[in-house]
Amino acid sequence: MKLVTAIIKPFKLDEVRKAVSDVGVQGVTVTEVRGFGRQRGHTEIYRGAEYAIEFVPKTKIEIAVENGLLDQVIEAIIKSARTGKVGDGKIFVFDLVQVVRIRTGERDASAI
Amino acid sequence: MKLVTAIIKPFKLDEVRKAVSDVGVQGVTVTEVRGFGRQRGHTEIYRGAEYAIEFVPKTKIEIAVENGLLDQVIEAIIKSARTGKVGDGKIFVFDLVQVVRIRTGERDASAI
Amino acid sequence: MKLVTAIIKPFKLDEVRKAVSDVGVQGVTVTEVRGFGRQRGHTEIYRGAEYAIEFVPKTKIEIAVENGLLDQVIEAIIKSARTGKVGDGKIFVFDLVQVVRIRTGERDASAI
Amino acid sequence: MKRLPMLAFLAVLTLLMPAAWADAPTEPTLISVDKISAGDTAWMLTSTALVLMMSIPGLALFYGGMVRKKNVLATLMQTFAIVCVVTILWWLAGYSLAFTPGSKVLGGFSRALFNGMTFMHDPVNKLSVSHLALTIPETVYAMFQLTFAAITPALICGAFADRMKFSAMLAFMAAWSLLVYAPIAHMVWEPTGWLNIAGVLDYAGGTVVHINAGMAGLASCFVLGKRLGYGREAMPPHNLTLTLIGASLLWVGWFGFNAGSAGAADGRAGFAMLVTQLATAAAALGWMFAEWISKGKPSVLGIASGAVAGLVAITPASGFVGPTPAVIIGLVAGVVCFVAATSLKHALKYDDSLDAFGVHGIGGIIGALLTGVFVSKEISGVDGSVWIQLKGVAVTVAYGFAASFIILKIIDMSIGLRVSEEQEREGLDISLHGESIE
Amino acid sequence: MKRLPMLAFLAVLTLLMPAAWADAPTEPTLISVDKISAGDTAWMLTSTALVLMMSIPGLALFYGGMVRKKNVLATLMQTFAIVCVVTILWWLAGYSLAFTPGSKVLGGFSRALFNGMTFMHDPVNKLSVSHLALTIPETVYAMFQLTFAAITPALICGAFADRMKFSAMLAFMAAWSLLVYAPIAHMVWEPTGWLNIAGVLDYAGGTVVHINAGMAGLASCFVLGKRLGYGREAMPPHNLTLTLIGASLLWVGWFGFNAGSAGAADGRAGFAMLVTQLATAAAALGWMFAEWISKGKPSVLGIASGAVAGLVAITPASGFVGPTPAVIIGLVAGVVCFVAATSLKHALKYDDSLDAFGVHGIGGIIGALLTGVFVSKEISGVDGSVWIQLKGVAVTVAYGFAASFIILKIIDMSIGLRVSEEQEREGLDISLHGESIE
Amino acid sequence: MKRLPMLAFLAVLTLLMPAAWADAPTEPTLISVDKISAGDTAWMLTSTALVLMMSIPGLALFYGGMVRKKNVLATLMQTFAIVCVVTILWWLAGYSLAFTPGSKVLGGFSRALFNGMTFMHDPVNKLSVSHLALTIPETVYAMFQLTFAAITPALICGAFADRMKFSAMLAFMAAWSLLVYAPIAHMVWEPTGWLNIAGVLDYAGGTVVHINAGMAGLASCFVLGKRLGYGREAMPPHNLTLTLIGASLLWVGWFGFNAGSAGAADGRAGFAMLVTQLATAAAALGWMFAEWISKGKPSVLGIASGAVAGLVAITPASGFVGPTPAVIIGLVAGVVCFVAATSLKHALKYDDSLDAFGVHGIGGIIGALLTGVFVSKEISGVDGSVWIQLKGVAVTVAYGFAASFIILKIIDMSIGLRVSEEQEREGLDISLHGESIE
Ligand SMILES: Nc1ncnc2c1ncn2[C@@H]1O[C@H](COP(=O)(O)OP(=O)(O)O)[C@@H](O)[C@H]1O
Ligand SMILES: Nc1ncnc2c1ncn2[C@@H]1O[C@H](COP(=O)(O)OP(=O)(O)O)[C@@H](O)[C@H]1O
Ligand SMILES: Nc1ncnc2c1ncn2[C@@H]1O[C@H](COP(=O)(O)OP(=O)(O)O)[C@@H](O)[C@H]1O
Repeated sequence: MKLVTAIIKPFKLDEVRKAVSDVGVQGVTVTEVRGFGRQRGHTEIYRGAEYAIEFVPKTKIEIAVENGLLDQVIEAIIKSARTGKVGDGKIFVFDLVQVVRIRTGERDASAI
Repeated sequence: MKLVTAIIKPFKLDEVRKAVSDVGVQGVTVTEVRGFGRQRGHTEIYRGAEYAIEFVPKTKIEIAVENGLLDQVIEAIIKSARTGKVGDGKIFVFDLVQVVRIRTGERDASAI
Repeated sequence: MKLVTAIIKPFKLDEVRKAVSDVGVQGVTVTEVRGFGRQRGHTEIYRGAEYAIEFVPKTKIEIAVENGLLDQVIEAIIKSARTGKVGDGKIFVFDLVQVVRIRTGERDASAI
Repeated sequence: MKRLPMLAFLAVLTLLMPAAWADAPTEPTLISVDKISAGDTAWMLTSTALVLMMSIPGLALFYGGMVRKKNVLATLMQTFAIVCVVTILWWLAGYSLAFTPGSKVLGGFSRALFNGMTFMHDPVNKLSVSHLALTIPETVYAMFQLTFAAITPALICGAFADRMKFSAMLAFMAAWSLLVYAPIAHMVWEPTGWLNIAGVLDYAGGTVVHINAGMAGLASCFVLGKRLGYGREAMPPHNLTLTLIGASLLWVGWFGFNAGSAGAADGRAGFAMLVTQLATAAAALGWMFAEWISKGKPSVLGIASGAVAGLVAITPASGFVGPTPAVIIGLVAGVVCFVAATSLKHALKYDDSLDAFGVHGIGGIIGALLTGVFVSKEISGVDGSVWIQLKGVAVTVAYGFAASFIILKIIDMSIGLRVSEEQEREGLDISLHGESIE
Repeated sequence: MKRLPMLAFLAVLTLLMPAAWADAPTEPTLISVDKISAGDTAWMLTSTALVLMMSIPGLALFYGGMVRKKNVLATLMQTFAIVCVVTILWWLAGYSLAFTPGSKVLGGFSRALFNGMTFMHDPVNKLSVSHLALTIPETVYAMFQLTFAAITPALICGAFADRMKFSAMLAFMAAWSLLVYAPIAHMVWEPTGWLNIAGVLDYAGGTVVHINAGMAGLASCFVLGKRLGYGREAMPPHNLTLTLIGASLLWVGWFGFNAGSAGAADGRAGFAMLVTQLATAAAALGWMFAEWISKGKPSVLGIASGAVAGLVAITPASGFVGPTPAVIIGLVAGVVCFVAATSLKHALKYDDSLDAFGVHGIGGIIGALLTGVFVSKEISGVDGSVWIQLKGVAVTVAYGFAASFIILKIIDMSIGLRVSEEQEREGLDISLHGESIE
Repeated sequence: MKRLPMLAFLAVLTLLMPAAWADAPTEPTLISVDKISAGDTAWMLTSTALVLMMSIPGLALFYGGMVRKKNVLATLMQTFAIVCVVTILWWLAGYSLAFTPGSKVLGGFSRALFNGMTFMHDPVNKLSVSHLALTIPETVYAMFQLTFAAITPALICGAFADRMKFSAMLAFMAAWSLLVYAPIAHMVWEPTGWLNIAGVLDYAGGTVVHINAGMAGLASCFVLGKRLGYGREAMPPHNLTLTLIGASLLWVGWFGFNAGSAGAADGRAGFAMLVTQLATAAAALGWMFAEWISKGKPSVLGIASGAVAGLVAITPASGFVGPTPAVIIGLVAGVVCFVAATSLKHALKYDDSLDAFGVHGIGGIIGALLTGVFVSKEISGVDGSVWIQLKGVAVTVAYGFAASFIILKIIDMSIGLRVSEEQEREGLDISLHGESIE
């Protein structure tokens, strides 16, 4: 099993969620994050004091998938999250050693 | 070493924290997240415009443990986080390649 | 490739970001988290009701790096994040199976 | 108030007006427009606006900031909806039941639907005035009293925060307004009311408003029980900024409440405002230092709560006492209410969530009794006694608690008072109103 | 208002003053200071403060809480900046164009730069008064009217929230204030205005303020089009706490708006305040229950919107009708505006983002027409008719919409009205003002 | 103010009253209640409420929104606690020291504990009035002045935000109120005060309140030093919504401050309100456009700061100048304060955190001097001169700075002024008050 983590533009969240649901994903966990990268932030000025806000608001989504589903999910994310502009974000994939569903105690595949 | 990640119901945080402390965990990192899964969200209506809020507030806890402690920690989380109702959440386990304590520079086991 | 995750003191974020940029990191993702550990929280009293706030505000930074850069990045973080006081935080390192840049579809090394 | 300022006006008026005037009306009557004082009317219009501001947004924010984030909108909505409901009831019958002669315990229906409250335009040029405020239009007096009738039930909400059904809350407040507020107001303020005849002093509502609401609050936390997880889960106020805005607006608005209770822009009003300011500051500092000494830190919630305790305690005394007694009343109220809200409650183990009883009930009782101690004949023209005051307190405590308790039980047995466990967990904002704040 | 209270004062004054006085001035004039009523002046100074409070912070918060978090500061800034710009324009020419005789459609420039508005100190002891309010200094009357001129354009902002350039907004509001507000105010309120002569009744601005602003709002959502992602993306209000504070301050401030429109602290003012309270409560409950029944839950946004709808609808009627009609007007306004804001808008598919038209346009029309139905000669000394009212409505609807539409088109073709797509996405706070809230 | 309106009243009064009255009292005296004007009293009661609202919640929010989230409650608490402390001091001695004859630099103790301030009820029917406001009860005058005494020290807090110990803050403000505020108020406003005798004009407190507070602020940022990380770490305002609410309430409340300084509801008050509105709008736009041009964007913080700068600058001039000068004063203040707060401060490298000096000090000086330029004998009945004004400014600048500096040093050497580094890092909300907002 793998955990697919994607950093995307916040306003893309709904589209991405629908896209991954369509390929069979049943659960997603979302976190509001701030990102630093090629996409630049903005400056704010308060009574002459300039503050460079380097971090851009981003949304992080985490999806646990069985290996079989991995590529489809990645494709779905790329398609739905892309605007073609700098700052579209990244996908990171990790190995999952174990998954448990707390309610039932089910493990791995059946727990996803 | 492993990193145990659990997505739980927010009001269960204190119980879970106590439970894992009891089995010897000394540190926990907590993040407020939103979850999409079998548990449904709710709808909000503002002047006739209905918004389906699909995401449910969840709390994510991360615990780095030595392999020896892994199963106890997982058991502790399951016991303390379970309500039996849909939405109790998931536990994800990852391999930890390295751990460092910033203050001392200690590594791995001694750093946890 | 590895994903370096560090839990640091919030006011250290700017320093750490500069430090890792200096060793060549081009992107960072930041999350506001709360931490429980050796560093104690504080108590708040509202009309005689005492609440022990056990969790301390922390900042989590995530950096995907090529293996070659790993040690420098860890060193940079340790140097810039250390105050020597309890609560300086931890660094966790994970294996990255795959990285994708959404905008271009580039993979791995070139996607970081 | 009311009866005495009435005498005051008469005193003044008699100096200025035809002797005929000396014997004052005992019920609302028509007078010629030129008997109206534009100055008094200006101040009473202003006072009405100030007292409404105490409820919305003042009290709504004071309470709203103290609850958990998931309940803030529901808490704001309670006060707002109560103002609306009481307004309609006041028009239907409330005003008439409270402020027309009727019996010793309740007024009549002669002013139901504000029937007979008129302003006859040129050339007639007459309008109706209340026998309790002869220099302002009756419409203004009725509006001023309406704002009192509206804030009183809203104060109760602090006791049962986070757990009552909105529908049950509406039903309770409607019943309470007519069955508890109106009679008590009549007994204490209307010249034919038996407590008024007995000589009970309550300048601006320490008894009618605060003890009354405080007892209803106490009854409600007994009937409803504690919040889910009370004592186990942390329930810190989510945003004391709102609470401090609320306390500030309560303070400012209270000038309308107390100085407005003079019914005129005169020396009595000036004194009422001055002593209100002194008692409030003394109580705020009293609570703050008591907390600082006993808990180690002076808190924002503490100083704000102390200010409200002082406002409550000086309310019945405001037109009767001088500056130094006001400072004493404030200090006592600040320290005693601090103890009530921080120790007594936890000792007795009831969940008066936002201390409606601890601040308004206790503060009101302190004020009512100390009014008897400090009343100055020079300023008010009357005497008072702690015993007579005690009588007023006892009646209100007993009736206020019992009647509220019964009404709540009836609603509980009929439509049910409390939200479901899931609703309470999810928070009332989403579960009752389908809304949430970011 | 204005014309009739003027008669009212005169009526009263004639009873008190030298016969000579009977024939009233028809333009601003100098009088001796002892003709000024301190009581009336006190209330009008207060009313002015209350109406300013309606705009800032009242309306600013009411709207600010309804937008998304990324646009809240920009929304607050619109109202604040409009108040500043209109203040300067009012001094330059606005007041003079609205409230000096001039022609049937517009006043003259005699009071430009407040030229001739004087207070001659001892020993002269004379000051200028407006012919529309003879017992208060002209400065106070001009200030009171300034606060009306300031809030009216600010109401429009609700229609085009989240997408207009700040520079374009300033240009539009400046032009609108002089080309739309001033003429309509003159026609309806100045005795020489043709709608005033025609007998159109508008006590406190249902036509001049609310219909007028509502139509401008409707025009602006047609010209600007929908918000990006409207209908697809969720755009829930980010913080209804602000909206409820705003609604509350609007309610409180509205006492200055309506009771202040009496121009005096008299029986007329008392009635205006009383009916304002009744209509507002009825409308708030009307909207709340309509929503509760049709959507399943009573919402904070609903009850707050209902209250504002009631305030709008009673505005033209406030000095003319009695209590029971006020309750009816409120109920109708609450329910109809609920339908307009929740169904009509979605049916007709225009993006009146915060319902400037749905609440102020519709509510204003309801109020204007029902004023003709319920006007009481006893209270107001005048008759009215639905037909004459309809005339006032029609003129304002037509002129308000057309003129606004043209001004907006011109600005759009010159400097452009709408922000870029990136700016709209990023949010106006950062993109237009370089600021954000935590 | 004070001295001149007194003359104004007398002027008016003499026309109405027995000749005997012509020679006015020079200290508080007893008069018959029927000499009191209900209209003037109504306005002064209202003004008092408005000025209190300026401090709480107005100023508290204006400052609270500008600090970092971890310090917002501590910042709100400063203003709230100062109001309480000054209230008690005003009763103890402050009022007496400022507003009884005494010497050329300080009053006496005849009114300590408000001793002798009475209202003798029917049948005596006499009450005490201040010689500075003969038509309202002395209680009202003392309360009105109390609200001025309370807001002035609170203004200082902007300079040392985020780093002063709460205990030290209380000590400093208590000392400052008696040792700095009272004498300056006496010298400028009390007829026996030497600057008053010298003919210094300060209608509503440009010198006494704003220059005075601004200099104390400047002294405090020198004594305390910069905030930790100043210049290196970002310290953006955490929630400008609060700041805009604060600025709005300051604006609204300022009508009580300036128009209330007439001490009556008369033509003078009307003029004061009108010019206040004009100067504020002009200054807000002045700052906004200056920023827009020089920094590229008009900001919410900018327009709000400009409005306050305008309010400050027009304060000393409000009863003395006409409309056009008011607009000029506003424009100058808006632009100059913009430069002071955005460039001067950074150039001189002191950390006047929220620009207490930059806005109140600079704005007050501009206003005081321009009052000398634009004073209109017609409106005010007096002449003025820039040189006499300069004298008043110089004295206040020198005494205000020096005295504040010394008091601060003494406190620093005794209990210590500044919080520990950890406390400052953690934030004052948690470290000093044990509270936090979500
Ligand atoms: N090396 C990295 N480690 C962690 N997060 C990264 C890294 N590089 C980019 N990110 C995240 O991806 C977001 C987008 O990256 P950016 O370089 O701005 O544009 P793009 O994704 O188009 O290359 C960043 O804001 C950051 O949150
Ligand atoms: N495949 C998944 N990947 C990531 N997070 C998931 C996944 N499935 C569920 N979750 C997280 O677990 C939470 C609970 O899951 P849900 O299906 O609602 O109930 P249950 O855990 O009882 O099956 C979700 O809200 C989501 O945050
Ligand atoms: N075992 C752990 N698993 C996850 N996070 C941890 C763990 N131990 C510590 N942390 C995180 O590191 C932070 C700092 O740790 P703490 O023990 O307080 O001080 P130190 O890092 O100096 O040992 C904690 O607040 C928590 O967020």
